[in-house]
Amino acid sequence: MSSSAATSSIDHHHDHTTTTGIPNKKLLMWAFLASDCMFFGSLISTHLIYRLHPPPGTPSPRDVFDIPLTSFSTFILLMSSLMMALAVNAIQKGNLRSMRFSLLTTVFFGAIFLGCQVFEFTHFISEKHLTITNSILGTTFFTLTGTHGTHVAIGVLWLIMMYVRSFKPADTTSHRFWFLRNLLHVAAVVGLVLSAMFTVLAIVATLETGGTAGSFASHNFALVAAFVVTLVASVILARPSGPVQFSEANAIDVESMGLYWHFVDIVWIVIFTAVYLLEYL
Amino acid sequence: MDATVKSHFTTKDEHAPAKPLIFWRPTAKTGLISWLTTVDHKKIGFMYGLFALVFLLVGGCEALLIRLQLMVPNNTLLTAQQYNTMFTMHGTTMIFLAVMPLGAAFFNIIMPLQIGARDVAFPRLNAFSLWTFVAGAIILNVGWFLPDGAPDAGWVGYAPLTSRAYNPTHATDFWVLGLQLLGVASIAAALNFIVTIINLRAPGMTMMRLPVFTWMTLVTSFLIVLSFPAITIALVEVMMDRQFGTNFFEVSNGGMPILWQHLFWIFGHPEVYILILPAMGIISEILPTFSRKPLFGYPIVVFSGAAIGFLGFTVWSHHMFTTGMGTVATAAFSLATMAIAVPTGVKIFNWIGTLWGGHLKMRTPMMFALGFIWMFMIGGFSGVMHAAAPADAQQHDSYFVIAHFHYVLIGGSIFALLAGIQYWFPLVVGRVVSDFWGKLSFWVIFVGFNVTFFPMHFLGLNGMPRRTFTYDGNMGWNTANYISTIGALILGTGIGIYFTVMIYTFFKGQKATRDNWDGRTLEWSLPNPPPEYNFRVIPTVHARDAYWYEKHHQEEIARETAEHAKDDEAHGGIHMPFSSIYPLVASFGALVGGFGAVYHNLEIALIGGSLLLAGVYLWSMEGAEGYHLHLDADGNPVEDTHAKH
Amino acid sequence: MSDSPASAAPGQPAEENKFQIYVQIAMLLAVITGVEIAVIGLPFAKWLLVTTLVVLSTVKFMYVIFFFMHLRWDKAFCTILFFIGLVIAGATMWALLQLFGVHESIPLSSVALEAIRPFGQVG
Amino acid sequence: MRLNSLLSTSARWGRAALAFGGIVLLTGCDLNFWRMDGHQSTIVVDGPVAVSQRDLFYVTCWVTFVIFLIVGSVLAYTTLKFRARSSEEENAVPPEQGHGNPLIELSLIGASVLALVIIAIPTLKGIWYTHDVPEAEKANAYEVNAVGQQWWFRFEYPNEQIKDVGQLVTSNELVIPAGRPVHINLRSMDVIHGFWIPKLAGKVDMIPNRGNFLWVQADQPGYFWGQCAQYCGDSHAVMRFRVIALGPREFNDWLNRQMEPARTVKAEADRPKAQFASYRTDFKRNEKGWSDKFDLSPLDSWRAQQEPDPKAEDVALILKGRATFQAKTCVNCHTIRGHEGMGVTAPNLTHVGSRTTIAAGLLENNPEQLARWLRHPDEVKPGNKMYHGIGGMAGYMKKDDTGKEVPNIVLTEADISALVAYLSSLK
Ligand code: HEA
Ligand code: HEA
Ligand code: HEC
Ligand code: CUA
Ligand SMILES: [Cu+2]
Repeated sequence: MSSSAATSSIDHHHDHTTTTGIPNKKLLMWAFLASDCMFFGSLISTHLIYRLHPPPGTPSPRDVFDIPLTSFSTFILLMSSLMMALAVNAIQKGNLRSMRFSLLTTVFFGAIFLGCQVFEFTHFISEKHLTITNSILGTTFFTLTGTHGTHVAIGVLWLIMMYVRSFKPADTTSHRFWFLRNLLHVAAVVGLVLSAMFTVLAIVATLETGGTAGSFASHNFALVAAFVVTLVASVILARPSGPVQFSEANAIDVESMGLYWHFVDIVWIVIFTAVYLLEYL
Repeated sequence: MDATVKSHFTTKDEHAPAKPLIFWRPTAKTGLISWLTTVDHKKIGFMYGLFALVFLLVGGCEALLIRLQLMVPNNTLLTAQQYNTMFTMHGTTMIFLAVMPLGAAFFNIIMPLQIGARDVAFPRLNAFSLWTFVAGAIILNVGWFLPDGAPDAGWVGYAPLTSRAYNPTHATDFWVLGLQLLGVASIAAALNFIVTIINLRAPGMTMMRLPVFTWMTLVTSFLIVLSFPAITIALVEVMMDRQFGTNFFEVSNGGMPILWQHLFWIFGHPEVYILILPAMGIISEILPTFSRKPLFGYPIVVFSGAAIGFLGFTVWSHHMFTTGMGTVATAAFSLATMAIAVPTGVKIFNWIGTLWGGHLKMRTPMMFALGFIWMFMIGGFSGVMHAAAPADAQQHDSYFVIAHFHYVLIGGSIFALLAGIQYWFPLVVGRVVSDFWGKLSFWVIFVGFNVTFFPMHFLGLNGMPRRTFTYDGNMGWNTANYISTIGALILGTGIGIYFTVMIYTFFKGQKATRDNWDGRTLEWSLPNPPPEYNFRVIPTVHARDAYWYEKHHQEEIARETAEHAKDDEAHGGIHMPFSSIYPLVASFGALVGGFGAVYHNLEIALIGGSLLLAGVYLWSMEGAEGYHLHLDADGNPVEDTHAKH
Repeated sequence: MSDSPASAAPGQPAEENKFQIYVQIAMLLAVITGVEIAVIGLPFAKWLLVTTLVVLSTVKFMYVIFFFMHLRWDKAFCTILFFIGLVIAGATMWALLQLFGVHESIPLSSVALEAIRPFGQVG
Repeated sequence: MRLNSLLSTSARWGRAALAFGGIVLLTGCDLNFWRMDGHQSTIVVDGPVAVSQRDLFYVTCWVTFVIFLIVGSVLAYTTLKFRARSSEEENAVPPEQGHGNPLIELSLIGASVLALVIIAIPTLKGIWYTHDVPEAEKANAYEVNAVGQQWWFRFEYPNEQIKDVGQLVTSNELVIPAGRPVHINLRSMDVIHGFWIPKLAGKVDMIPNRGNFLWVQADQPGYFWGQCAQYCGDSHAVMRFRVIALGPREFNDWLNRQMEPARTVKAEADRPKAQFASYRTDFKRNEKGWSDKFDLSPLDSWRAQQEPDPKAEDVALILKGRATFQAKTCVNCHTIRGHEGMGVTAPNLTHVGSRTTIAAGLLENNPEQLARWLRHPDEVKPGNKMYHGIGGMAGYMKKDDTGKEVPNIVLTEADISALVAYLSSLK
């Protein structure tokens, strides 16, 4: 891994155009995250305050929560954070392929996390009869975790866009349709992630209800088809087509995105403890 | 400058690369399009200012209607509902649409000039903030023209009065979503200012050399960034309750309406310092200039500003002394609130110290600045009276509070902003307001203001509650109310004079000389109005009051400047960012989405959301590109490497 | 984690071993999460368990921000910036929980009405 | 020359003052806007809680006033002394570019802290004192519940249990024992209201789902004005109430009467038929609802209101009123204990005739105002629930299938005078 030629010319920790040497984007992101602390702080406070004084008849979270599942998704989110860190590491060394791989893995883990959340929500609603309207617990729980989930979803979208952006040709003049291709590419990967997620959810549902492979296929034909199509499209569109613009100079973009992603992860660290684990004491 | 930076600009090749049409970069420098797509911080600031002044007049007219209704007991000018709408919109408009954006206007126009920067750190984000602010303002005010009416739940919107059960029309939804958008705009702008101040300072401009106004911009931006999320969450909760039937404030399912108050005031108290700190910054610029000596005790003034900002987060419950918090909490918040008087007093003392021994030039900005000190002091003292919780139990929600906060908001913020407008007018517009008319407007405003609001202290102590559309004639409130209304008319006349003179000056006023007031900070080193690129050569700062130093060390500075100019040219000239249409598109998406959310209409909300997303995506794909400027000896652009136009 | 990057002088980019560091930290985080889950089953005093959980998740939090998010290698300024928000948010949360924890804040809905004050039926 | 300019300045000020005074005098006002002796004064007060709050206010006032004098004089002196009087002075060599003086600054900080300590000590004392009835007097304290509703108050006396009914309930006029601490539990049924009797104590909010309370004590028997002090919607301004403090004996008498069911008027052979004048119908919106006589000595008015005046009662009309009260579905919302009605969403009218005010302290309780209220509740009190209905119960209006409001209760003038006669008889 020892230094490639490119590495030495770029110092990731210093930007000569700024007074402090910290790149503007990084500073912006840190300031935003400081703000986001207050955002989630208020939301988590709301939840805890209501947990402090639940009205009579509130369902016990212990009867609702599913700690193994949540632990699993917590673990997944941690791993996605790892992949994110590796992606930044890779692009800082100019290793585009490795970065793309890491980004995709991050997306993959992020999607699993979201899938778990979708599964969790539907379970809570349909089996535990906890909805956003029928109790204060449901209200604060779904709003808090849902807002976090939205942050994850935005992160996934951002990751996908960054991934696709890394294919932007260096010389846009000779690729008249690069932007169209770029758009298609984003659509394909987003579609892939969504269809994959829902396919897996459908498989799980089939398993739970004791369905067979046949019944699964007949019920979810469109979903599977979408999965296959977007998969193929994503692979085709990801074929290399000449030099690209993306380079170490873009490391700061990936890094800022990474900061966001890690932050979403640490918010979950807090939620996991404060919202889930504390209920079991 | 190293290679990485240059790669963002298109100078590498002589011909701009062919691009898909959607990446068309507007190049107009005049006309409507130029204003809609501009990323120039001065133009953006100017628009902020313009919108803010319009809303100041709107809010003022609402205030006049309030005062006319209360002129005599049992008046029937307004119905109860109209009156309630009036004070709600008056408060909301004045705070969010007048004073805050006026502050933003100064941040935008003045702050980059004071630190020797060519623009803010994220010019397009800046445009997005402006347009999102406009979108929020539209949603907030659109109710006037719709059958549902404008919001009427008070500017503090206490739950559960804002719930569907008690406010079934869309008026409250307008309020919720309007504020939500204003919050987004404010946070985005504040983040931008934070990065700009920290990262775009000219060489030598250390933090302890920053002009105090810039320091206050920084502190204010931190307050915005850290306090708005609380109201964002609170508004989300109200919105969820209204739109999706959740239980945040639904008592029958265990909701606690008091939670809204906490979240609101966690935002709300820092908010009032968001309104006053820029004002204090302006005053800290004007007093030294017009006394011709540096600010007394600069470090301690700066530090006290930061201390006020920090303490501002620890006192929110002083608005809730009557909510039965229990003795310990009440005592804690009471003491914390009193503590704020110390750093604030420090500022007052240092301002007087600045005046002491100076050559005071009694021009209009100076008059407003001195008026500020007097009036703010009175407002601060009534604040301290509120801080004594048991006494506040009698004052809370009475006209005593109204008197307190108008003294700090008008006698404080507005006086300082009016001072600032007069002070920087020569720089930004290149014309200077007549001293006679300026002073006249000051005296009329000053007298009118005191006649309006001083009697309100007595009204409050005599038990007149606020937010009441009528009162009976036997309560002993008639005289004071009558005088107060007369005062408001005088005050209105004063503001009328002020703006008439301003408009006249804008078109026909006397031309200002360069460095009109013998200024001390860098913005005065520029020609008026400042060119698009601000600084021909980024200045090097050697001392606090950088321009004052320059004026007294001219040779040294001239030598330095010449060297740096050569360096700049060697690097390809001054680089300027392209204009962009996408911030406007994104904000428009937010506006549409906001309407969709108000009317709970999924399609419209989705359309708006997609527009927003598309705007942001294209914005990121078009990239932070720009072009290079080369200047001749007079500072006129001679050659523009941006080929196409 | 004994050969932690603490040995690398600050400011000097420790590019070489970051990959390993990241992986090690991820493992550590996973282990701590496991410990946390185990802790909730332990038969100790509640305050002890709560403290343990809070400490553990704080440790995770700090590892992520200082390593994954590079604060350790970045200019101290980033750390200060973020901690301003973190501290104010944390203190506000703490204050809110205190405010709602006191007797005065127990909502009527969560207790038998008589428990606070006699408050009979309406009419 | 200096004298000259001074003269002309003062002349200018003098003229301005004259002009202003002229405006004010012309309109017939006296300039005493600083008077603070109104019905809701927080300065001229009548109970230990309000007194302690006022005294604390005086402390803050004096401390800040002294600071204002000192700082203000220095500021004024500085401004006058260092003012540049000519353009030469303005453009002279700049003054010394001093940068501050830490010693001065630190001592001023010290002085400010000291001033705040002077305020803080009585503040802390006051917080604990005003919070709840002092320990020593707890045993002696009388307990009442006050419940806020859009836009009126219900008062409950948990100590006074009526057989088979429950506690004593009244509305809009709170009668308390004088010379005794009263502990008031504050509740709200809908939005947040504020409970404020300025002459007795500072306000405490009535917050849904929250168990707030307040203590007051009236030193002497008296009649006090109260006001909702938290914006609560359309009619917040006219959500008022009254507090009547009575000596021990009188208070007990009052309680005993209130515990009785509603008064039923019996026809008596020798009673002359009362003549009813027709009531004024041309009330303007927001027009005042009380007579000057009432204002002179309200406590006496209140006492007079307690006694029925059989000579002025028209038994037939009262009976008709009672029937109308039922027929027009008033009973759905109102209770008249002992007569008809079991509604709990509106003021309890069992002894409404013995109150001095109706419509939550807004109108004097006389036949004319009562008729005004019954004729146009919505004009008297915008948005009120008697007009628009409450909790699914239709009022004067109801919602039709399309959600539009259509008339529901329609009262003729005859109905109104019958109802007025009946309600007025409920002493
Ligand atoms: C610009 C806005 C602004 C500013 C700067 C302030 C400044 C202060 N405010 Fe004010 N306030 C408002 C805007 C502002 N306020 C608004 C809008 C409301 C009402 C909101 C609503 O309900 O709608 C409000 C309400 C409000 C309340 C709640 C009242 C109630 O509703 O019951 C309180 C209570 O403590 C309070 C206190 C203070 C204090 C202690 C200060 C201090 O910062 C003042 C400090 C200044 C001085 C003290 C003067 C100078 C100092 C010296 C000369 C030194 C020596 C002095 C001493 C040692 C005393 N304010
Ligand atoms: C920065 C904020 C700000 C500013 C500048 C003002 C300015 C004024 N306000 Fe303020 N006010 C608030 C913030 C502000 N207010 C807030 C937050 C509330 C609480 C709301 C709530 O309870 O929810 C409030 C509430 C409030 C009330 C209490 C209402 C109530 O509780 O029932 C009153 C009553 O007098 C009042 C009066 C005024 C007046 C007379 C002015 C004047 O200064 C206005 C001066 C301006 C003009 C007069 C217009 C400009 C001039 C022209 C257009 C020229 C033509 C006119 C003439 C020739 C006469 N305001
Ligand atoms: C929908 C319920 C409802 C109906 C039906 C109704 N009222 Fe009322 N009434 C109220 C409410 C609510 C108030 C309190 C209004 C306020 O002060 O804001 C009130 C107040 C009053 C008062 C004043 C009480 C006081 O102490 O202040 C009187 C008298 C009265 N109603 C009489 C009547 C009569 C007579 C009828 C029938 C014609 C009637 N009401 C029908 C709800 C109702
Ligand atoms: Cu009830 Cu205001
Ligand atoms: Cu405050």
